[in-house]
Amino acid sequence: MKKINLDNAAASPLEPAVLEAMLPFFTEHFGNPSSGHELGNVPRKALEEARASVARLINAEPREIIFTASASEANNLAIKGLIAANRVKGNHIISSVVEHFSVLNQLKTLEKEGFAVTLLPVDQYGLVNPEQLDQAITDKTILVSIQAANPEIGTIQPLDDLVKVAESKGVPFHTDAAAAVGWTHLDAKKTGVALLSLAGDQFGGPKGSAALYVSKKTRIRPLIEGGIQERGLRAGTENVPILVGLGMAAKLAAETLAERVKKSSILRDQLKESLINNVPYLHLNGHPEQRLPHNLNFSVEFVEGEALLLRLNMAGIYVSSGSSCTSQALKSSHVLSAIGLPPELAQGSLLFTLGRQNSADEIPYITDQLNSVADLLRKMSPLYHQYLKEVQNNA
Amino acid sequence: MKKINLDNAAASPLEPAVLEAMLPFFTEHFGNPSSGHELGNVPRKALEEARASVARLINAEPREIIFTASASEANNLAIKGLIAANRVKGNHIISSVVEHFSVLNQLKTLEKEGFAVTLLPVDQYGLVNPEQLDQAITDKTILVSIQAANPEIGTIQPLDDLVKVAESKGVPFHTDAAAAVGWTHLDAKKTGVALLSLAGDQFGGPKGSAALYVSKKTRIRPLIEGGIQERGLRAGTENVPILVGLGMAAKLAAETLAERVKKSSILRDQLKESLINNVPYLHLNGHPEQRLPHNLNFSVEFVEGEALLLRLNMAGIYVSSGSSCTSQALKSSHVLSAIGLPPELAQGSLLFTLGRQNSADEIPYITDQLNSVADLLRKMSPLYHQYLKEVQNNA
Amino acid sequence: MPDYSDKVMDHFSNPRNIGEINEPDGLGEVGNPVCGDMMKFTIKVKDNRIEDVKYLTFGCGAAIAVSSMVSEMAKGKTLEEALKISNKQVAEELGGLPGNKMHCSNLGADALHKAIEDYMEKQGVKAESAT
Amino acid sequence: MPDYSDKVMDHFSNPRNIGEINEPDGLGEVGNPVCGDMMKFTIKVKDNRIEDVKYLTFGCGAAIAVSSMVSEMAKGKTLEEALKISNKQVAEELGGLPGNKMHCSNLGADALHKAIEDYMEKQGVKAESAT
Ligand SMILES: Cc1ncc(COP(=O)(O)O)c(C=O)c1O
Ligand SMILES: Cc1ncc(COP(=O)(O)O)c(C=O)c1O
Repeated sequence: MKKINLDNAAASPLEPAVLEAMLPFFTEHFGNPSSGHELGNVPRKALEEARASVARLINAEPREIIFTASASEANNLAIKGLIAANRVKGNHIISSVVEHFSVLNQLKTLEKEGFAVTLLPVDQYGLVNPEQLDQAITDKTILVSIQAANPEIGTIQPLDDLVKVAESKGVPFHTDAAAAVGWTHLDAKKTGVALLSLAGDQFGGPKGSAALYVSKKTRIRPLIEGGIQERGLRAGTENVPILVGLGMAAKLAAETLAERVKKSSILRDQLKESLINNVPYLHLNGHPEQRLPHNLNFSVEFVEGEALLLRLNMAGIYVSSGSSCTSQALKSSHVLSAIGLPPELAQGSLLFTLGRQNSADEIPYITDQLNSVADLLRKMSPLYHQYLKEVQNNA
Repeated sequence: MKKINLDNAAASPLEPAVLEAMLPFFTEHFGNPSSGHELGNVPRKALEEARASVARLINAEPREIIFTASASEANNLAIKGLIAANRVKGNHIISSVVEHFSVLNQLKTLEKEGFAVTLLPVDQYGLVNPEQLDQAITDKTILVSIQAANPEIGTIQPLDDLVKVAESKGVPFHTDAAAAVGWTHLDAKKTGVALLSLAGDQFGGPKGSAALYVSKKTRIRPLIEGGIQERGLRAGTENVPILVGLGMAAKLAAETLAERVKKSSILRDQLKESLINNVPYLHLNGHPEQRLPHNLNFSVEFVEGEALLLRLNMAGIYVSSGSSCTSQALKSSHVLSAIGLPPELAQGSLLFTLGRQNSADEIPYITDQLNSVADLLRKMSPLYHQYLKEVQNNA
Repeated sequence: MPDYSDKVMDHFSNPRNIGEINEPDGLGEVGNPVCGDMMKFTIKVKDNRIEDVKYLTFGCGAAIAVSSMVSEMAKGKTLEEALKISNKQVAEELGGLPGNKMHCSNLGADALHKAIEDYMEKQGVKAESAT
Repeated sequence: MPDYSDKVMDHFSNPRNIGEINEPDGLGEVGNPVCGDMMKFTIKVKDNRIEDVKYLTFGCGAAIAVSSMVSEMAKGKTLEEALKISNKQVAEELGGLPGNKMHCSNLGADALHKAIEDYMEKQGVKAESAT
């Protein structure tokens, strides 16, 4: 049977060049970068090369890159770290309703600790409005944290405009760019963000490889205290092989970004056309144009996401869903509800994220399978039967 | 030239079986354990097997194991996490002067935030006295954090006795067992600790593999908030390959612990005898018997550690030192000063940590080289010349 | 993938008794799209026995498997027997359900009972539910 | 391994002019074991020139290389020239030193100057240091 991974944001296999770069650091070059003897030399150089590659990918300086073990950690370091260093300046934080839980859940905790948190709303496409940001900033605001792109509906925020607003009021800006880096042109310096989180496993790097960009001007406190690795901002023996993998993935992404974006957009659009033209009752979620080049999110009306997902799984097609049944926390996607999707459409959402291994030949099979799976589930759906009756009655 | 790694605590090459177990999870089984489709199945099972293996190694239950990316992170999660969950109960923390910086530096921060911190002293061997712990506990004490063994001088603490004291007063006990797990018999349940940090890379696992044991009864708050991985106590996509490596290392360690300990102790004692009998002006640091089976720490009188280290490096022998020149922070070891070593002996300390790849045939070469290197440096040392004059004058 | 038993996957893949009985003797609905699962059971009763049972389900794999299992368990049973079918029994018959699916998706017996009660009410009979 | 230049490693591996001059004309000591580096320079002066210079050093690779380099730079120079040797120059001659070693280990010129000043004082001459 065919196996088609359309859930690349959840996980992709490593690019062979990435794994190859990593392997010697498990064995031959196993040393600790902090060692005073020569076993540390090659690992240390490799680590700094990886840092430089990540810096180049987002146009930063190497010393502005702090490695972490996940985007969640980067987000926690960014927000908690900045707040710990700037507590005296105020107690107000602005973010948005569509952030990842590694931003939102921290903010909940901070609220309990006495911080005031404003979560900006989004429009039907998931966009934050810069004017609303402008209005939300007070003289107590110490941080704005808004994602670069949404991992679920793919919507790319008007980051430059948003940062400009914060900058004009002297408020540091953090962007969770975990879903965006490697898939959009992001220039940390030009954009003017103070902090930027990125995730290696979103662009061909290994799990456990992530980083926080901390601009030269920005002061934060470490989350993990201890040794003086990562300029004292993140203690712990450096995970050299994994970070070498991150560096290689960053290097490849930087070298081929324009091409990747183009190739993926084309494939994405082909898939979108095919699905929309062949599968009835499909609704595209997220922004029609301003979206990640590898992201598609549909709601399949009348049916539930986990059932779709399981049936597609039986056909060797792997996707994810924003339905409550597929979430570990059993809550349907906060992003889909934030863009105003009614519950039954949120429950029937399907997320496709393309990767390096996908190709246009897969599209007919995907289309076919989604069509028959949706049809089958629709036929047993009370919502669909009710809809048919309403249509009949109206006719 | 021979290459002899006597700095295994800094880094060891992966055991082949460990790397072999990891590899498929970079490619074939690349999935995300949280996925709703079958790509997540094998990784999820592997992750839970790894958790069970780690649990078995320290006699815990799998759900008591929270994976982290470093022992530093485990220590920060333990202390900050417990304090965040128990703030109302008091503001006093007890630890010791010989802890790792990933404990000590947090405590400094906590002091600035209004916590009262008592650092217990140690005796000349590095032992904490249970009676002193008893006297230090007040009704405001919410946590005792004392290491299981010291990574530098190898001294093993009387953990059972220390925990008993804390337990009798109802104070939860955290032990940083990063240096001990895999090298001593540690039974989390029997010992009665609330929290225990361990590091995979200290017993044959990969870098970036660590865990915190959180006993069923213990409540902590997450350091990295976000998704509900690791029971909500540590958000972020699980680093499956690395954790599979940790699991395999834990399995191997558990299966062969007694044998490893014995083999390493014998080798360690042979090396110790050879060095002490052949190299003049050598002082053993740490406890003569109650010490890690792979650890030796000597001070070489009259000479400085980095110079020793570099000269040994030229001979293909890799060690580390507690001298200020070898520390990134340019401070000589706080552990050596805590056991009362005078500065010139602290500066001349050498740390040997044995690993799987060391063998008794290496001992003559090591002895020979240390002897000639120490001799060479001694001859150019003003302290040695001064000593010779004093001896002469006294004669 | 959720930790579904083979039996759950069998019923999910080949759900039995799908549909809606025309002019049913009893109708029971539970759930709503907000919680993610909806079930609509319709029954045909003859001689105090469930002669036929059909359902429509909007929901996850567990919800579909539960509906299918309940329909099989109910068919041919007397109303009193059918009222004794509990959600717990359904889960057991399915070889267990993942913990987090026990509450929200395991509503099949409730829907069946509602359909029976609907029938009984129409018959002017008052019954006590066994759930 | 610290980021030492080839020149540093050369001087560390083969330090020149090690030792202590018997009955020196000048003696200069800097540092102590607490900070990790100690240097003791002794010089022989003839016709206002440093005819011989030797040192004893307790310290890291940088400290040993610095001592060796200073001894080479000083030999044969007039006292005035030798007083102009600065720690910075020594580091430059060594092809640079790692940033964190610039302060604590780069004390060779200071020790040399102290030895020269010691000589001058003994001669009843007061000199100004170039450092
Ligand atoms: C006792 C102890 N605690 C904590 C650590 C920190 O480990 P890591 O650098 O892997 O975070 C170490 C490292 O050697 C250690 O020996
Ligand atoms: C935008 C965004 N932020 C944060 C994260 C968290 O990533 P991780 O689970 O690797 O910590 C993700 C994960 O997909 C993401 O898409």
